[in-house]
Amino acid sequence: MDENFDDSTSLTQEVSVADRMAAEALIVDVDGYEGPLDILLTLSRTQKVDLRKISILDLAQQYLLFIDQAKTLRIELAADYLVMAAWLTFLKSRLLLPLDPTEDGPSGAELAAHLAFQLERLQAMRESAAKLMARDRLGRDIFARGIPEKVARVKNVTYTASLLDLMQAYARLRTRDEFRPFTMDRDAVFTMEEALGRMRGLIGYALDWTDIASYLPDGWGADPARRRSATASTFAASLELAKEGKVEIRQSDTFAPIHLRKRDVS
Amino acid sequence: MTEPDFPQEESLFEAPPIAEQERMVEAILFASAEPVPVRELNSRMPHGCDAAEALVHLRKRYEGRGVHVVKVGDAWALRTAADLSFLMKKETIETRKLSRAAIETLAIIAYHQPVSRAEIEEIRGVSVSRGTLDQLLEMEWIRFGRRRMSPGRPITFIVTEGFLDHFGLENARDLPGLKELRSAGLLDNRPPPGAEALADSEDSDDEDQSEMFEE
Amino acid sequence: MTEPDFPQEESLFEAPPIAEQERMVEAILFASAEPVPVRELNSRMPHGCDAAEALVHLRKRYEGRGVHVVKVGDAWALRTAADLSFLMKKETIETRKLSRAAIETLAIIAYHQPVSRAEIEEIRGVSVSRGTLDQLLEMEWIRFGRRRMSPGRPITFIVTEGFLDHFGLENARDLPGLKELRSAGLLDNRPPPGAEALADSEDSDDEDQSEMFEE
Repeated sequence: MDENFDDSTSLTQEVSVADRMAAEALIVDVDGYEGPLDILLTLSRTQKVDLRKISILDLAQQYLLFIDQAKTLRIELAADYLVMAAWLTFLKSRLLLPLDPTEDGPSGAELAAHLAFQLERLQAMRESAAKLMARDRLGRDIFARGIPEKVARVKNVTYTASLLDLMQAYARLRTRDEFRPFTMDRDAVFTMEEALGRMRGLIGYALDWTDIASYLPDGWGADPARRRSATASTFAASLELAKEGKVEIRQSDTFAPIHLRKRDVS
Repeated sequence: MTEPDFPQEESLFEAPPIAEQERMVEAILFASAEPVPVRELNSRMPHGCDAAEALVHLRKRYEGRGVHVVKVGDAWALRTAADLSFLMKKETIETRKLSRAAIETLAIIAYHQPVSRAEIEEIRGVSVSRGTLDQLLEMEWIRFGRRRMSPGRPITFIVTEGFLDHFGLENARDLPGLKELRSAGLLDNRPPPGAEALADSEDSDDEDQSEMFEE
Repeated sequence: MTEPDFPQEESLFEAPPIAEQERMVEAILFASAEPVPVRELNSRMPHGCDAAEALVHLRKRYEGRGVHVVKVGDAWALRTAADLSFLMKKETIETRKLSRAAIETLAIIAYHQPVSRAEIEEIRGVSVSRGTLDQLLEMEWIRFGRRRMSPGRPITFIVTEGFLDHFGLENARDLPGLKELRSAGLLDNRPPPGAEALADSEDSDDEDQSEMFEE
């Protein structure tokens, strides 16, 4: 970095013809450059020295000149090119002015050294990228198997069960009957709907008074529970039919048989 | 990337040595997406090469190896040795819990063996699918037992040694009885009334396990 | 077709002889276009096999042949010898032309990995377009690495095994000129003077490229 600084002291403000021509050539396709660092790297090549020995002050000068020329030619430059120009102007002043110990921040030499490092690093990355791309590459220089064989994926499923699972399953089976959901036991129930249905079919023939007991369905007379249910529903059905005006009901005495007959519809 | 830029008619250049030709055939067969006919090998290799001869050498070199040089119609290809085809499988082992239907069926067979399919269905209250029994047979946890001497002579199922091994049982009689299941808290209810009736339905001539549940 | 389903502890079955293991590795590598990790070789081969040892033998066997056994990261593959590329015009795959930005970004990631987007931009001096990184990600040459433990926890980029495979590298340490770049200090993360904050952004616990090559 001392070299940079020494070089800069001997720099004249005049730029050589060759430099100028190089800079002009750059302007032609400024779009082809990838940012200020790229341009700086290209400009640095005109110094024809090792990047480590480059004069940053010269380079800054070249860059500023390049920006000026671009402006004269009314080439629109992206903001970062102008930011770099401003920064290089600052750097230039730092490099040229004697060191002011009261001033804060890094010295001009430090800043210049870092810029040199950045350029060298970018250059190194570009060379490495080129070396990488020049390697023997798969699909171009070296080749993989042309007929790869499919690897069949075989899924082996093993089933497991523990003794506890087995016992629980068995216990579940053997106790299932006890957990039958609650339902009405309807074996001995003759519903009113059933009785009504039965009687509607029969009352057409009840021209004379008939005991409603004779309307009990077959097989419901023997078992007391069944008889009870059938009697109740038949009685309820008779009342319903009387309400509808289809039959007449009479009972001669308490607990006497209940008779019904068809009511003539006049 | 260098090109074999000697033209066909030029015989100034000698054909590469046969070992080199063998390498070439090897690389072409390896990288080609399909079997390669000899004439294509020759057209791709430098002038003066004899692919057919190189193939003879290459074929010999791969004898007994994991890969063979094989003829497919008029063309040549490299193929995995047939005895190593088992390597072309990637095995994954997945452990799954036995389905509820299977574990119940298995439990019934274990506790009631020998037991017919109809009996299993009667105990489970639902039909037993063929797949469930097949699965248990395939796992070698159950096998066919003797035929019943009853009408229709139904086949029965019994559990296997493999079953006993898996569940750490000496024999099926070691299975905990209903009483033990109850005292273990697996059965909190009084024995269902049908339990004894079912035991009675077992054939008397068969050595069955109904007595296990006698309390 | 038998499966090596005997468990690890069982030593009843001896591993096949090493020559046989070599055949197996050969068959598996031949069958695959992708590099096969050693652990997969071992899992597909019978119990007791040592794929790593078999690979040493196999690699030697293929020295100087038309096809080579190459190492790609932790995996192995068979690839044609580079000097025979002239025979392979038919197999050549037209790779998408990469932009200069993409090529440089790729190189920066390879040589500086793990590297954040801000660091790539710092090195190139321009912003990295989303499309450039997307393209490299899509080609599976780069992938996301760990997040930096620095403020903002930026995501980092690293190169993939596919990258190594494509460029014929055993591992990222084999990148051309890496040692020279390192000793020249060009891979150091050197913050701009007066920007201490950036220096802190470097992880201390990250295994990064610069540490990987400490010898």
